[in-house]
Amino acid sequence: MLDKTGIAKRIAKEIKDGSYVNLGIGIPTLVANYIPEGINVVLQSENGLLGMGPFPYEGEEDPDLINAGKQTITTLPGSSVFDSAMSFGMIRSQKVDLTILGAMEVSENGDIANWKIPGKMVKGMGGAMDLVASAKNIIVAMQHVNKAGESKLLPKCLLPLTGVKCVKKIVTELAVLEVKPEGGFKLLERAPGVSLDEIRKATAGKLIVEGEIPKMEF
Amino acid sequence: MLDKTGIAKRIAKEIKDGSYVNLGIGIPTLVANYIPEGINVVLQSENGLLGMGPFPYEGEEDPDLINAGKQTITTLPGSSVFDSAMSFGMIRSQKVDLTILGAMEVSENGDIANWKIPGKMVKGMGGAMDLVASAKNIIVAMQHVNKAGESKLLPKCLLPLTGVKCVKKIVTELAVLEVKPEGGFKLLERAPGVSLDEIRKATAGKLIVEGEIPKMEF
Amino acid sequence: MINKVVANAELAIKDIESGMTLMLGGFGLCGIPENCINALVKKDIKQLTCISNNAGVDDFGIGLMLQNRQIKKMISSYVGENAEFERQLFSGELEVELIPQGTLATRCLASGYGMPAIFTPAGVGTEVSEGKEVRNFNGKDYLMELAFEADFAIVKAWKGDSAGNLIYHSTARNFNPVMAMAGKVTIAEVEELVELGELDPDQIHTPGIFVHRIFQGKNYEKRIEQRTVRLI
Amino acid sequence: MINKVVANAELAIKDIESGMTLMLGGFGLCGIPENCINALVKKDIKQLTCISNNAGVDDFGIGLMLQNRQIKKMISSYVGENAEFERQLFSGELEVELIPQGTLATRCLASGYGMPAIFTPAGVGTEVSEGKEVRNFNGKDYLMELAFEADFAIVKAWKGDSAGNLIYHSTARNFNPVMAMAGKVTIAEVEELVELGELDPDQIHTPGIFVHRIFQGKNYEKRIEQRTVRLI
Repeated sequence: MLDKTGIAKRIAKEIKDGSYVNLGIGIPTLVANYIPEGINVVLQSENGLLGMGPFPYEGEEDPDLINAGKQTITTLPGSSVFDSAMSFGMIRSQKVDLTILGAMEVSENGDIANWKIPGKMVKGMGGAMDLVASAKNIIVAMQHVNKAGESKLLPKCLLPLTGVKCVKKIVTELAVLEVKPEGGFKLLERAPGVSLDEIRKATAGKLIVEGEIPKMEF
Repeated sequence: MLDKTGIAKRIAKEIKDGSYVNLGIGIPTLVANYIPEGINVVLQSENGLLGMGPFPYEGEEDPDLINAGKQTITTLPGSSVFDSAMSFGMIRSQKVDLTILGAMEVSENGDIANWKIPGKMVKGMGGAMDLVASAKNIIVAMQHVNKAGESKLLPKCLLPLTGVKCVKKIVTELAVLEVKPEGGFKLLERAPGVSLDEIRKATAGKLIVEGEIPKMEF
Repeated sequence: MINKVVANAELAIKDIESGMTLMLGGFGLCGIPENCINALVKKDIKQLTCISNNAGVDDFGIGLMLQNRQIKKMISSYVGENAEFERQLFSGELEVELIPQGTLATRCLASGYGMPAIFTPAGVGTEVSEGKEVRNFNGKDYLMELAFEADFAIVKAWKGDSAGNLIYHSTARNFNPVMAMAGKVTIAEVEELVELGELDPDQIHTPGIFVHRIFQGKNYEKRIEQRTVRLI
Repeated sequence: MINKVVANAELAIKDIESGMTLMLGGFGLCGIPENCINALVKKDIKQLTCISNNAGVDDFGIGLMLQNRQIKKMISSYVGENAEFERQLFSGELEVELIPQGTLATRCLASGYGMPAIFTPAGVGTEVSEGKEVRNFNGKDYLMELAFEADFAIVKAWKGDSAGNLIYHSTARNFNPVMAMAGKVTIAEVEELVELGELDPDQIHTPGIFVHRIFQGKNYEKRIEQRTVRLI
């Protein structure tokens, strides 16, 4: 079973050389730390930056330079800054190759719910609806089950949707799964020490298991 | 009767302090030379410049710095450069207060035709259709009659239109006329040495003459 | 050039009245018009509709206007980090319209660019699409979203000149340029008001034509919401 | 960063084929991609559709491609100053679609911003509106105009870096930034290719994400169409 770092590490392997990537808040942010050497990736922050660098050294924080999670960050040689309209312009026109974000629920047809729990304070969707509506490739990083022990991989989302038929892949503490265009979570890899049965039990939606399922490699 | 310079001089009087103005090619370009002192005007050139300055001195021409007529120009302190999308953005959102342009025909309801003569080589509308469709105030600078001696102020335009119900005022070699919202060319001023009869004869559309018509002043 | 300079925030906002719609630039607390917000808080106006990506924190930014019960409605993409906001929302004192961040930015852009509506895929198939026209182009569904109208847009820039030209610094740019283009009246506060001619025409982010009033702000706090650092 | 540098114009345009749609930046002869145009002229391709505000002059810019009979269709706002153009148009060899300049710019912007269509009042009530949807918003009529698709966008900038970031100089900016955002593949030629990190992130007009190939051009002629000067 993976911890958050493990999920981030596994997702980092999905990132292709020469791609522009938007990382959501939470586990996705950690992915930046595990991008393999030799892979050129440019991180897009939807508040208006391409080429997000690491956190600044203490004392070098610039309040004018933050990411979409409102964290102080740095730029890199080759970075560029732009306004919010252009930022979402490049997202909508699919110049951003990959979006990695968290979710509360994903359905077997790729719908995602990650912004609203009825009855609870709703903070808002931020840029998530724009990102999931446009990105060519969307990977969800999340726990396989929620705190109540219920599966988050469902036949149909129960929570209000963020986007429809958009999630391509899911990485959880238990498994890597592909969302099939025709519906269903196709099991690609098991986390170390996790049995097929555990994954089956934790997956409420249609799970597709074909042949031998390899263990995750890092 | 006015020459081109006279028309330009008379139009210059229409420009209000603190306004942004777009000048078309031909007589409108001359208007810039006669803006009264003490009047602050910013000239917009739709190829992407606010604050168009005078022509450069010989030897100081910059091929990268031209106006919409493709003439070499200069900038002024406070000028700004932007792309074509923003340029027409500010035109459409009516930030440009006044557009002055030439015309082949104007109808008594304010339609304008100035881009196409069927059967002749058509060079294109350039930015004229955008300008006339959006500007709050449009003044036409033109000759009252064409080379064949036919009136250019018509009940209805005969040539393909550039825009509809948009022209507010017309300054010709003979007169200053307001286009009434309900239709008709209201005569405001006569050019020096021009009789009412001459204006009547040269105006095919409905001419509205009320009371004494003053002579133009400069 | 046309001189847009006013003396201070109080004069810049003098004709903002109760019931009006304001756009306020900034992302989180980054690039917010601190001086104008403080002046608004001191002014006896209420029932405002505020279009702003976020709603500040309890004791800074738009949060101060919330504390002061000046806001009737917030139109934002994300409104966390604010206990008073939550209280007013649940008590029904405050109305909130949550919209996708890109939709927010583009509805401002549409206004500045004189486009009455835009099409975006954001929110298709979600509750955001309720009551909106859905239209298919090339096999993909889009929502038609209308341009935003605002009585005043209030933005913060780094440098500006008397002609109203603005340059922003780093990601404090965010929503400021698109809102600057969208206000019926646009007020810009800048950290530094420079001499006319000092700004390179090629580097101006917001041309002065969009800005109606400009002043040099003071005492910028520039509070950081999430101070994250790396170890040396 | 991702390295977008190619050696020269010939390599940059190597996979442009007959029948493709190209966007070409520039206004008149100002800010046109001279190196790429010269390379296109040398290449055995034809039946091109070119989206460009103008069509060059007889012996420079896109005019050279016309002389060479490489263009099937021009989509422009203004095509004067070109005798060969006129000849081909009247003989029926060349197809021309004239559209308002702002519509041209905004249809490129729409593409770069992922908006399938925009609304503009330009051309309402004229022959430009023929066959187009007219829609009324707030009492005013607008035409719905579709985003432009282009196989390649070819632009010219002043400075650029290996990440594809571009800075334009003066009014040579014009259509270049909006076309740079709109190409399926975008090629940028620059007068000066600088070291990564040399361009201030705040001053970049076209972020590198929009640019697929970049090279430093040479022998820029930068011809002036209307040399106007004032007397000393």
